[in-house]
Amino acid sequence: MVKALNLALLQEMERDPDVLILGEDVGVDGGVFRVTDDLQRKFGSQRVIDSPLAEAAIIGTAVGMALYGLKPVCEIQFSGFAFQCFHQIENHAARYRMRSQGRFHCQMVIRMPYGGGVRALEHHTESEEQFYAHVPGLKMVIPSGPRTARALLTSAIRDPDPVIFFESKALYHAAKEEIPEESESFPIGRAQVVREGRDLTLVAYGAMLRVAREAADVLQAEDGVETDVVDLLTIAPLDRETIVTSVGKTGRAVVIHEAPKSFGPGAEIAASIMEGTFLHLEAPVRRVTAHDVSFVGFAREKANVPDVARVVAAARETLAF
Amino acid sequence: MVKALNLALLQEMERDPDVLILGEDVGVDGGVFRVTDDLQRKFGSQRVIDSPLAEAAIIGTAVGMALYGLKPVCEIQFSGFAFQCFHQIENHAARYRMRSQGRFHCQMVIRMPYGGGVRALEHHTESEEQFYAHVPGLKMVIPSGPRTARALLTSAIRDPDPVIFFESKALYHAAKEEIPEESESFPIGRAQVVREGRDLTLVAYGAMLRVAREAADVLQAEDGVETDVVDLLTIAPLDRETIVTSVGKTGRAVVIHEAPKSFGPGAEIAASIMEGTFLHLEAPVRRVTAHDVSFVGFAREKANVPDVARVVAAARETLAF
Amino acid sequence: MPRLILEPRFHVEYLSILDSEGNLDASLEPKLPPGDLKALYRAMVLGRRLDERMVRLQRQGRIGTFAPIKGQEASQMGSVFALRPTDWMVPSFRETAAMIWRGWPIEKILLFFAGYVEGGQPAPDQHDLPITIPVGTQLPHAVGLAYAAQYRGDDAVVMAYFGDGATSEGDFHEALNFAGVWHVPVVFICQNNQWAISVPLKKQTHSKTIAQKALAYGLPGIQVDGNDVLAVYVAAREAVERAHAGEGPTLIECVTYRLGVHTTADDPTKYRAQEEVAAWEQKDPLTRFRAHLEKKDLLEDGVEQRVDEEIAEAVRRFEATPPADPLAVFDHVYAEMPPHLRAQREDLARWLREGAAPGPAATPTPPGATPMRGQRLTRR
Amino acid sequence: MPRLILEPRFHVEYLSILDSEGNLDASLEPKLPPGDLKALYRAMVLGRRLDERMVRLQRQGRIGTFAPIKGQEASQMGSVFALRPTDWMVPSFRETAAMIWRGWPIEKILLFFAGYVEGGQPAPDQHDLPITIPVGTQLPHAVGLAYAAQYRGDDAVVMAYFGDGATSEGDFHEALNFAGVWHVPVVFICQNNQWAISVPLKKQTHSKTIAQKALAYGLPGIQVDGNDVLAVYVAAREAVERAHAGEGPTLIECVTYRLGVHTTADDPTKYRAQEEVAAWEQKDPLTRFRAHLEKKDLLEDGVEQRVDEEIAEAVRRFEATPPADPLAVFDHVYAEMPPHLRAQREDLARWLREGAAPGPAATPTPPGATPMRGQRLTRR
Ligand SMILES: Cc1ncc(C[n+]2csc(CCOP(=O)(O)OP(=O)(O)O)c2C)c(N)n1
Ligand SMILES: Cc1ncc(C[n+]2csc(CCOP(=O)(O)OP(=O)(O)O)c2C)c(N)n1
Ligand SMILES: [Mg+2]
Ligand SMILES: [Mg+2]
Repeated sequence: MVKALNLALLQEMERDPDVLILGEDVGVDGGVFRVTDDLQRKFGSQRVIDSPLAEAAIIGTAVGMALYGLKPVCEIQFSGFAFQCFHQIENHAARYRMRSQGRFHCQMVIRMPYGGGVRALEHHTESEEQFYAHVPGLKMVIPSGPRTARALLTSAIRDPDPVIFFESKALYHAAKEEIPEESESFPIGRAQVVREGRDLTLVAYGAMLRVAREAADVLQAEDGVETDVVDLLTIAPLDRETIVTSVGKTGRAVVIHEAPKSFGPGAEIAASIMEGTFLHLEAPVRRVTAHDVSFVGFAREKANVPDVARVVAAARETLAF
Repeated sequence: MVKALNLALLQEMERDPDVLILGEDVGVDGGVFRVTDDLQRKFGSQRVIDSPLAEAAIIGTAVGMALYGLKPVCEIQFSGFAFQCFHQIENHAARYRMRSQGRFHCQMVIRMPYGGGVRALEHHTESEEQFYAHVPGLKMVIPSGPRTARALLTSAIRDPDPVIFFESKALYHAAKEEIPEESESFPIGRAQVVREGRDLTLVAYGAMLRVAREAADVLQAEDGVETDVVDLLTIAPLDRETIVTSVGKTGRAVVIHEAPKSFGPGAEIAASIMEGTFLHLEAPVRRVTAHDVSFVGFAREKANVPDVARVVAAARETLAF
Repeated sequence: MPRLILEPRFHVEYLSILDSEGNLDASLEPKLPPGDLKALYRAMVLGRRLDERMVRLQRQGRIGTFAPIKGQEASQMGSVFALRPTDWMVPSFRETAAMIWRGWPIEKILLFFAGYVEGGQPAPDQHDLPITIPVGTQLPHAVGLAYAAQYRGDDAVVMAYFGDGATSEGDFHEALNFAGVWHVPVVFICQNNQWAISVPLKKQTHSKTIAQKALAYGLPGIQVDGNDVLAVYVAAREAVERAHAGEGPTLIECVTYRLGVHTTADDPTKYRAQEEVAAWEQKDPLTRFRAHLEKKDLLEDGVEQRVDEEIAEAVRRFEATPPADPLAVFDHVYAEMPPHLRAQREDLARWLREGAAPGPAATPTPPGATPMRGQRLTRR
Repeated sequence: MPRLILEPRFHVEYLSILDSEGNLDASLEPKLPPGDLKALYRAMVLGRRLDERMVRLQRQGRIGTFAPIKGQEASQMGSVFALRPTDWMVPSFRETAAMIWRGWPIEKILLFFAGYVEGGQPAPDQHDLPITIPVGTQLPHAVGLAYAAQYRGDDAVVMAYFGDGATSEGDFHEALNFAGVWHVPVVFICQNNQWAISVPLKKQTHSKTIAQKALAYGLPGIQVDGNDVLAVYVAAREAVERAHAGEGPTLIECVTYRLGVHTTADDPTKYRAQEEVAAWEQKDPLTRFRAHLEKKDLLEDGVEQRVDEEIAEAVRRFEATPPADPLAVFDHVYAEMPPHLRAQREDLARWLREGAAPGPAATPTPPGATPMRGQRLTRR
């Protein structure tokens, strides 16, 4: 997935001189995950900027650049360090269009690695999408593999609104996929049904999509259950239509995410399903998520994050309801 | 409500020399809303500290004080400026107990005025409880009037965990209520059923409780509908038992809050109701909330925030479902 | 080798040209044409008179909380006067005089403080950011604008305003540090008015001056008499010229005083002595500059009346503003309205249209209606 | 009056006692008893050897990402040595040597980097905060601790560590500003190792030194040769004594160098020249101090072996740690477990107990198991 993201950045920078990159270690080092590798050599240090170590100023200066008409793509080194700039995101990036009644807007992307699975330290494994999803004016995108990553990063860069773009660390190297040479984009705000079935809907995104797909395989093989798998791709604005259409058909849903359960994204998805298709619901929407605990350490991470077995078990309970 | 809060602070400071107050303008000025009025004169400027203008350092130094064993009560002047310190809250206040495996913890309260209704500028009218409710390790409390404010602030100060304490600006002067002389506390994590009925459950908190109660009056008077009104008081940890018991009885619920709808607190409440009492639900849980828009300006505020008429209309639709 | 003193050593300059006794250092006096001096004076008077008018409007409940500038007219006008229209101006929330100079219509400012989002919209050709409420957060925006101008090869300087209290915020620090590393054309104007609401400078920072904070970023910093419009102008002009010449950012500390309330929700008698205010009233920037112009025989008759008429006109236009259309709240959340907002908008429209027990939701208060004693209700 | 230079003027001192050529300024040499000198040396050797061992453990997949201290032993040990046990130590994430000196068992440090939350638990009587990962955020905690000590009337000083990169963060600024205003007993130790991952100091700030940043807060700031353990000690001791005496905070910049990788996930050949590293290797703090002790005839035989044995013992204890009990994740979220966590805990317990297709969820990797090439997987 790292290469796919790098390709999207490269092609958008070639296409549009207003696109620039800003963040800690994004230049000479090419980013600690190498997503921006080689871009500074190609585009110069004025366009791929190794910033000082200050997240609020990275976002704050990017807001200024965007107000001027540039299209900064910021990297926050890990999503766990983005609360340092949350005020700049919520107070300004998300609001400048409203505040200036359209005179200004912030066409900017804020990329950050999120999630667990790489035996990392505190603040390097969390899944904070909910905090952005709840902020009006932001878009919140999480691709599930190389191809969607490349297509959605392209769309995010072209999107006139600020986009928070989460990249799963677990997928950076694990996920492999052919991607076309030619630039490809995918509409933000649209979910994808990546597997069709009539018995149950699984809703997932990011690294959890793989878990959902494998659970669907198990359910098919062991229980003969046919599953719709919805890859959200955009968390906010949420594509309620696709979700509700699916659950309207299947009558049962399990939502999966790495974020803690309470007041998490699964709650909105469940509530939206209830609002959208109450009379077709055969069972309560189940949430398979991380527990409501703080940092657990990677020695215990696997017990905390959803896996195939837990999803299968939840699906079976939902089917048996 | 201002006096009630002031009384809780006064009595807890008299009771416990480890309690101190920290924030912008909390001392000489007594707070911009006068909640800490006269306390610096009584307890001195070492215990009621007029801090420099820096929210992250207010919370960060309070974390340090709490690690030492003091019990700081911080004031953030308006909840709209708390994202400046969100990293200190999420990275540290909420996690020190886990990180140090119980060797340290942060017994601290973070008070902030929230919500609209006072013809105020941008960042002075928002309702950000969801951001705190989703963070494991934090407690999130919102009283609905003078008496609950005093009792819950007392509990919050005595609570060994960090408590985010939202105070409705609309209630500061509007709400009047007799409160007992003697110190009074109310358990955090417990909701209150403040009106009983069997037809419908209204769930609300903070300034919206009054709206819920008045809507219940209208429903009773005009429709003969009997309503359970649940005053949440604690948003997180959510008292699912009280909510679910009520809806298990009534079969119908409307949730009301000032925060934007999508990925908001109402989603968790709705999802928890579905999980807890799916088979007793006669209608989808309705959410009456602010729209998913950024700052609207006080000239348009009333069109954005729930009012009695909108709640009544939503209740009628729920009852007719 | 031991206990070496590192070179270079540091110092901070202080600039004053026309002091409160009316003494003028002619050797430093900027050679401003009479028209400019008159324009400066008029803008300062406008700032002062508008202030007074707005406080009254607030007391009548016709606008909401508002932050007066009284006493800071020289700091604002002396600095903003050094900008070209193609330069950028980044205000905090207390730069009414400078904003009007930059082309903001007075009625927009009134609309802003009456709770209309329309009041935050700069004209399409205006190089100005709208008011920023969260203290200090606008400073990285200024640095980003300057970076962008440099990146595009545009010859534009950015001037950013903030108060003494703002220097305590992390954003101030990060912005000045980025500006130093990036060597961008920004002029940071600190209006050190001695108070951040009730907190005096000595509780705000242990540094003796704000200007010396520039040393932390390797930037030039200068302290000026902020009630001396000539000194402020000279320092600002130099900084702006250096910035245009590619010589990077500057921090200017204008030593001034907030003569009035912090905002209309504030009661300064709680925290400061009347004697202190009285002492600063002796240093009033308007009186001083007026006497200077008088000496130069540049004082025109009737400036005050003409300014008052301009204000009255603007207030009339403001009061003629139609009631705010609630549906507009959905317009500028995103470039394109997503489905959930379209749905919410339709709901609200139906609600407003069908008039079914709309209650207060559907009847937003037009400005001027339901006057209320704003002060207590707004902040207390 | 005009263009006055404000008093006081400022400067920053530089302190060096034992330079890399082995020259000693005897007039500045601290009068440390031989036992102290030996203890200092041993602690520095321990830091160095443990580093090497931990890098190997990481490469074998037995611990996760880890930040080595090689080259910074003098900065750490010279400073922490000036503390009493009742003083407080606030680390960032690169103070292994100083942490061990303060009483952290080596196996706890290994546990920490093996992903066990147990590794972050200080002993009940230890006045130390655990490692803080987010850069600079620990600095306000240090100020708060110092305030609390002062409030309680305890005679305790707080020493806080951070890197050159951390000085760009807003939290650094706010913490130093609060410390100045509150006049609390904190010693800020900046280990300026020239790099923040791939970002060199000159891209981090335009100020010539870190020490001069103290001027922004009205604090004393001093730059010391951070590879000279004697100079670091003298500066730290002075600052600690001043703090104990109620004379407030100090900023100490230790000029040093990170000889190794930023963390085990880092590849420094991408961003810095081997010659630069080689030049700094000539200034190795260990070599220099060793030669000094040799001259004083204080070098004991077998220090390295004894240190290695201590490390080997600790590694053995670490590897004997039982697998992490997943249910412990619920224990320290709140003082009392709320109902929803009790329910989640019961769910997980049932899941683990009933073994129903538990999959990887129920079988957390014990340390030492499933060795993997940590580097790529951990950060790339
Ligand atoms: C981040 C933030 N915190 C708190 C406030 C509330 N507040 C508004 S103005 C002010 C004081 C500002 O002082 P200063 O920077 O000196 O500017 P002045 O008001 O004196 O012009 C405060 C605390 C705010 N607007 N933003
Ligand atoms: C707030 C935050 N942002 C980013 C990071 C990622 N990160 C870890 S260490 C580091 C560089 C730190 O540099 P410096 O302060 O000089 O300390 P050093 O690593 O050199 O000891 C970065 C960017 C982090 N841990 N915290
Ligand atoms: Mg001020
Ligand atoms: Mg460093």
